[in-house]
Amino acid sequence: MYKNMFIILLLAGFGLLLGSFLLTHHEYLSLPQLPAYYADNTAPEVGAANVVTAVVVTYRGFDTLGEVTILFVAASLIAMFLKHSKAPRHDRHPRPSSVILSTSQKLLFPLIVLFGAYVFANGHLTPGGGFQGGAIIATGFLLLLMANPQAEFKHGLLNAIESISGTSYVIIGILGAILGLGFLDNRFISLGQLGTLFSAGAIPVIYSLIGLKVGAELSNILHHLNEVQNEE
Amino acid sequence: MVSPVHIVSIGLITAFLLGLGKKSQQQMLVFVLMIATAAMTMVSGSWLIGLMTGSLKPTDVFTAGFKPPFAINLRMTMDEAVLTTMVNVFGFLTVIYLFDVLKKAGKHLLSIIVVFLIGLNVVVMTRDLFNLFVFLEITSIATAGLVIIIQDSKSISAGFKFLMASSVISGILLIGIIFAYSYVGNLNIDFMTNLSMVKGGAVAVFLVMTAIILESKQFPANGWALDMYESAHPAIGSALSAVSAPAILFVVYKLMPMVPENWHPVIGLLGLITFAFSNFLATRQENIRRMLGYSSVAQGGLMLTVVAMSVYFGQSFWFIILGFLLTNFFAKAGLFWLNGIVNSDDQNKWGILRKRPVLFFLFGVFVVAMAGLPPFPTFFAKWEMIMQLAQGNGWGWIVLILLGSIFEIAFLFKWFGRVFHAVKDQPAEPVIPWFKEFPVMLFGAGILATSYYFIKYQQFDNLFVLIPLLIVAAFVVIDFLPAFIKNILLIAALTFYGYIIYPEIKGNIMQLVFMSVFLVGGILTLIPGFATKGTRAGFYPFAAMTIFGLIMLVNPGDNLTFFMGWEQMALGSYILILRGKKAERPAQQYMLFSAGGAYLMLAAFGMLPHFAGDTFFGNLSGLIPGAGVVFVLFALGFMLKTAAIGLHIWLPGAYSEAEDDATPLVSGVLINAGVLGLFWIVTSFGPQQLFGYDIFQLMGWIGAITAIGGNMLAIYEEDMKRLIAYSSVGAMGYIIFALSMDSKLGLLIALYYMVLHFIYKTMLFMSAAGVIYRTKTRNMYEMGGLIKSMPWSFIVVLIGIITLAGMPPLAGFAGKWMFYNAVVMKGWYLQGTMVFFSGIVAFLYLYKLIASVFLGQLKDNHRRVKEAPFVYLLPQFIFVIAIMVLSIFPQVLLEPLATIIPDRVPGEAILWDGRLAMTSFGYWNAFAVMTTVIVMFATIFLWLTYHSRKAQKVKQFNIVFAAERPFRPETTHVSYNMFAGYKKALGWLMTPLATQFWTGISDWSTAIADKVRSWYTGNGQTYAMHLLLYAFVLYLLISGGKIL
Amino acid sequence: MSIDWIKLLFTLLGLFIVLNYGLLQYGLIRRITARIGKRIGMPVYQPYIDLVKNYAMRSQITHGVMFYLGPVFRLVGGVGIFMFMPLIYGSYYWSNYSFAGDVILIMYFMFFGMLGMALGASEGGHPYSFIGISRGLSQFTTVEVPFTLAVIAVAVQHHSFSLTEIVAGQQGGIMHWNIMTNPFAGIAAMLAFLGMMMASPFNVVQAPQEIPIGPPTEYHGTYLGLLQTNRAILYVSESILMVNLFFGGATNWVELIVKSFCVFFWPVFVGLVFPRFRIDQSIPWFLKIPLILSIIGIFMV
Amino acid sequence: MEYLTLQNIGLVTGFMLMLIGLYGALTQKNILRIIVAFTIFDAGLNLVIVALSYIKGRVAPIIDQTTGVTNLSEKFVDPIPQALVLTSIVIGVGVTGVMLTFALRMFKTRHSLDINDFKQTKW
Repeated sequence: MYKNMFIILLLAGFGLLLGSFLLTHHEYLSLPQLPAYYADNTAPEVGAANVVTAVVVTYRGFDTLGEVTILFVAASLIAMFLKHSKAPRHDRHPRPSSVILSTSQKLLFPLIVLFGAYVFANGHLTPGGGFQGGAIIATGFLLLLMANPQAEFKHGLLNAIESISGTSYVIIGILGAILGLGFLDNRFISLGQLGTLFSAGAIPVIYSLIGLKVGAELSNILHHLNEVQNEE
Repeated sequence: MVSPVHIVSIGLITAFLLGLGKKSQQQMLVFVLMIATAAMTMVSGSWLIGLMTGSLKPTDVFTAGFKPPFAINLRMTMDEAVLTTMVNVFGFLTVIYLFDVLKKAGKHLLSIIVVFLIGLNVVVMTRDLFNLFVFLEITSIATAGLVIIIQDSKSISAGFKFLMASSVISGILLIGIIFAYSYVGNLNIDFMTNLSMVKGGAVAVFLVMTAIILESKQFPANGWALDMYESAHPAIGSALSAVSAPAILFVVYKLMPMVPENWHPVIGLLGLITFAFSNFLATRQENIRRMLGYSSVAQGGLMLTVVAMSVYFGQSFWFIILGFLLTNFFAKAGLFWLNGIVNSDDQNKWGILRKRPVLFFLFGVFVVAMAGLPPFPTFFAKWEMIMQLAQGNGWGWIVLILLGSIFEIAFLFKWFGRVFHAVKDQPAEPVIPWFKEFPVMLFGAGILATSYYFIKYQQFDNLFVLIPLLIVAAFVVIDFLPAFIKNILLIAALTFYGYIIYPEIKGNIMQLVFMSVFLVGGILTLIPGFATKGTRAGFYPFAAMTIFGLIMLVNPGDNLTFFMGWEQMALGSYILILRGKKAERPAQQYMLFSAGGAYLMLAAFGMLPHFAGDTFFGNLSGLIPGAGVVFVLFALGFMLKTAAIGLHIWLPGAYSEAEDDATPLVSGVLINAGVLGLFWIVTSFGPQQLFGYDIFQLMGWIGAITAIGGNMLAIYEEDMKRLIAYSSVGAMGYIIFALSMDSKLGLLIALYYMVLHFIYKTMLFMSAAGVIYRTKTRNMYEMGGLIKSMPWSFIVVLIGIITLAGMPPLAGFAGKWMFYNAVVMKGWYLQGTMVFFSGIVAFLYLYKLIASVFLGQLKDNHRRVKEAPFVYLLPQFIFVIAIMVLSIFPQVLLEPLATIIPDRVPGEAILWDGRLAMTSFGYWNAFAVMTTVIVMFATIFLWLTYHSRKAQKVKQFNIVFAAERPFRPETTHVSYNMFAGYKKALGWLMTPLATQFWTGISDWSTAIADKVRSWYTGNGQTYAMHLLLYAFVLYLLISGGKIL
Repeated sequence: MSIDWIKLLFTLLGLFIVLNYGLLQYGLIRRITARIGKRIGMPVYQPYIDLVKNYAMRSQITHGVMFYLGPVFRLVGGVGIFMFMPLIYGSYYWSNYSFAGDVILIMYFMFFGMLGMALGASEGGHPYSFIGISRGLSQFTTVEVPFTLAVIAVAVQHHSFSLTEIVAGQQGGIMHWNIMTNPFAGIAAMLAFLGMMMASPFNVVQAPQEIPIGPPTEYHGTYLGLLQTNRAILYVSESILMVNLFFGGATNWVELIVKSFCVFFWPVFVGLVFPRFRIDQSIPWFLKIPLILSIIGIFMV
Repeated sequence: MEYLTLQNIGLVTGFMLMLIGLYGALTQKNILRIIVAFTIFDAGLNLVIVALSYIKGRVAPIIDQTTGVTNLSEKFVDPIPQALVLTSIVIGVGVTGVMLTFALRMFKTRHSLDINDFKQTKW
């Protein structure tokens, strides 16, 4: 009990520390130089309608590469970790999923994947992007797994998608360095007309690759977790 | 030139493509990984070379083609080039080292490794705060992945604790970054140097900095890291220690410009506290990996200090940090890898290494390098650091550093000693695959090369430093040769060195005297080595190191060279001692006390410039007012070597357990180093006060008590070598006393006695070695009657003890005679009497020594014992001749010695009138005494011979024995506990206060360490709380309770 | 270096006188001791008879070289003390070889004989030799402390270690003797003298009763002769040393003999009155009263 | 000075969530609950980030017909925190996934989810 009291005190102190931020911080009245630059120059420089996307994929593209890497390394870790258990696999006989679930899954799965693809392909125009799209695709797989826990995926396919899309991403980045002005520069492909699908240079390509990669990775993670569950 | 960003792209493409691999292609995948890491190494390495040669300029890489702050930029300067090269080389070697693991582990692990490396590379290179965060996270997750290469419950739970901790840390970091952004409106480090000036911005700086500091595993919020070190595969531990930690510290360095100036000392102190405490706790570790973990954390703390104080250190910053960084990189990685090779956390299992001389040598190199002994970079870095800190009066800092260092030495050398002696029960020839040996060897070469450059950079004197070091190195290389050849070579090397050094020093009698003692002593003590068969692996390099270390002490006047020589001599002699069969504990004690003394001296060297500028401490004017503390530190340091009472407990063990023929070197010759130092401080500082008390007075008492104590302890020894060793303590007390009289006569006595003690003690130890060599025992009560079979040894011992006792007509009397005159002139009657008393007490053990061994009843098992080998006797008789010459013509030595003593020293000197020595008190003519005695002796001897010309020799038991005839030597030879009556009367003086005191210190520190380390409960939650608590306390420390 | 042959002659003559004096004195003391013990005792000339007999003995044995050399060392020690000591104040020829060294030399020369004897006896392999020697050495360490302090006190007082100088400083009547000018040091030295002479109560070293055999038994014939010669010379020499240090020295032979006889009689007197100390009793004894007295003595100066 | 702005509400809520998350992480004994607590902590953190990008009366930084293409810096909220929060969320997902996997394996080694049962390495 004393321990909890102590923790509460500690957190209260920590809260005060955070709270001091409220005293000194002021809401912006106008954007500082950097975001203002992004707001004003995204369209001419990068050609993306969605400024956030421009920031994510181009200006701070290196972060995004890191993000992808994080998901990749997390997925690899999970795969490595869970694959190791060589326990004899005994069949589980879960209660079959309801008719509604299995039926709607068949209906919805393609739609969800399609929607995901739409979200990442239009990332430079509308809210959304590769991560969001990838996550949506992964929900499709989640639905699949829920409807049929015993389902077998083609690991190879997912892995291939993941690898190829990841590699392509990096290669595009290198192309940016060779053909454009720097690593991950999107402008080595023509920027096109602002607001159209084929605009903003390499952004849609990159975001699509990210979407595929994220989708494949998250699905892989889900699948691995499910497999382990099957082992239990 | 390939852009540094391609380190990342190469790595990532590899990582992603590995996913395509099939299980059956695993081996190929490993090779792909190898190639990739090699390519990454080449990129960063080519930048390093380019920047070093100047063909490349430091560059910023703009990602996405926008200038900062609009996009993320990576920087490649010398700093980054060094670090990324370190990371990538290390990665490459790790892949090789883990070849067998990776072959089985599956492709995911390969990806994780390469991602880990990428993460570190970018952490080093990036200039964007948020990008830094992202890649830190990558590194963290990859680390978690690496920890579970061994998937046992220990490593899994350690990994979870790590994840919890890193979640908390990254939370703190992220909130800090966000705050920072909200205050300055961008995320580039170079554009937020004014952050702390913005109102409230200090909080952001604080949060970011705290997170990074926590990430660098500072005590006491580092339980998670320790658990990880303990449970992870050694290769991973090595990665965490050798590359992760430096990368994080580099982040600290990057962020330092935005940290307010007045926080620097706080952060620095945190690092030092970590250094001191982690090393302290490491002393209690039996588990090697955890111990290495503590050590890694400690090194990290030290480096954090340097980094935090980079502004303060200014010019020397790079020198210091590189010294620590590279040593930690090579040595720690090497040690972890060796751990992997041995594949056990049990120190006793490490005996495997003894079967592999090269690996064992590297193990020693790593340990020594970690411990900060010369000639390795840490030594120089530590020296420079202490000097710099001392300039700013950072005494508390120095104390912490030195404390930490002594603990470090404690556990490192405990380990080393254990391994050195853990030879038993090992498999005949351990199978060690090449890919495990290769990285270790490469890193061993790395640290040696680094040392080479560090020494070169310092521009030492060729003659006094470089040539000796080269000779030592040469003996390491030729260690495989037979002992006989190496002995000849070393003696030749020493002779040759003497030949080339003589013209340099012939003008300076001080140097000449000590140099001759060390060189001649070195050569003569080596001669008995000819009796050894086989290769005697590992002896000659360290004998050379010891002797040349001593030689460095007699250098032309550079504090660093002196200190380096001192440490080198300590190290060399430590190994020589350790080589003895039962020497593990004594050697450890020796090392600890040596190191303690050395660190006291180091502190003194730090203080010295405040009083004397850059002058060599031996060349001061003798009128340095108010330098009492410096003097005391120096004096303590030197008196540890000369084993003043209370500080002497290491000596008997160390001297007696050393190899018998090495003992003369480590005792008779080496102990003079302490005398040299004491002589120098006494003459160069002049009288000093401490709290208003005259230090010389104090030293005089210490000397007197030491003289009595040493001799008293010697009386009750049954062990021949221990007896002689304690006698050394007594003799040193005599010298300390003489020095502290600070009069012309006193100093002369000290110098004279130094030479004399060197001669007779070396002689006695050699003679003892000869006896032990033949009888195979050191217990005197097991010997007896050896005069019949070893008459020459007997003569040597007889001459030795007559000299030691100071009986006329031999040379020892000169010392006694001067001593009385000096005491009476000085008026130190009580102390003088004590020293005199100790001289009489010496008779007891001298008698015991010679009588128990050579006289009395010959034992049955020694009936066939032969005289000691000729090579043992030869140097002894050279010494005997020297004593004889000195006895007849003491002025040969005394007159030159007197010229060494500076004029400022008060008191009268000896006046010489031909052969008559005079003071205002007394007079003495050695030649006349000698002549008279010889004439008397000859006359009486002839008289006796005439009368007993028909004397017949009788058998051993032909004695009149209470009407019985004894039939066994054991029952007739009275030796064991010979001075029982004396013990009964004065035994209370022998209460082992010193031993009790040091044992108490040891027990006490053990208890404290156990208490402190129970802080690491092993519960991940507790660890997470530690992190928050640390942050909060740090906040209070920095802000002083106010809002930043 | 030219040798002053006349001086050598005088020295040898002095040695001869001292030897005879020592032998007679020993006989006399034994006689007195016996009378006090209600015995008749041996004739005064008995030491001469012993000496002659021992030197004339034919059967000789030896245990080895060191055994052989032991008595030589011992006698060299005794003669040496005599040789380095000035006998008669103001006389060049009776000052022996005191030009070679001062009182420190004499003090340390005492050890010479002791050590040699100890080693010689040890080689005989007799266990009692060891016991006796270990006791002797033990006691000796503590005897020397007050004695040395007293000597130092005297040396400081006269600002010299030279015996001649010390004697010179005591001329001019009994009140100038050191025993009067520095009574503490004098008494301490006299107490220490008891131990140096190894008479009762400090004679457990030789312990004539408990250890009836031992070194003297192993050493017989000529060896014993040498030892007896030494005893005669050494005891007288030590007495003369005390005379020189504390009793004003002597300006002629009569004074010397009277004074040294009185000094020598002091341990005999004590020995007759007091019983013997064990070794672990005698050691602390010397470190108590004599030591304190000598310390007072040294600070009186 | 207005304190009850939308941004401040967001910030305070975020801070509170963070503290709650931390409290949970430090006091709960069940590993799964600890993980959940960390996700709460992450959520709070992300909320703080998003709240910081808010400027009253401005729109999301996407160019469309309503915004036009000029003077955008006076119409948009801050795009940077929005980009950052995306990264932060993804990292959070990754870490949570990894932690859950660890929890799974920890349960398999000891058949317990009590954090106190995993103290094999200490001191």
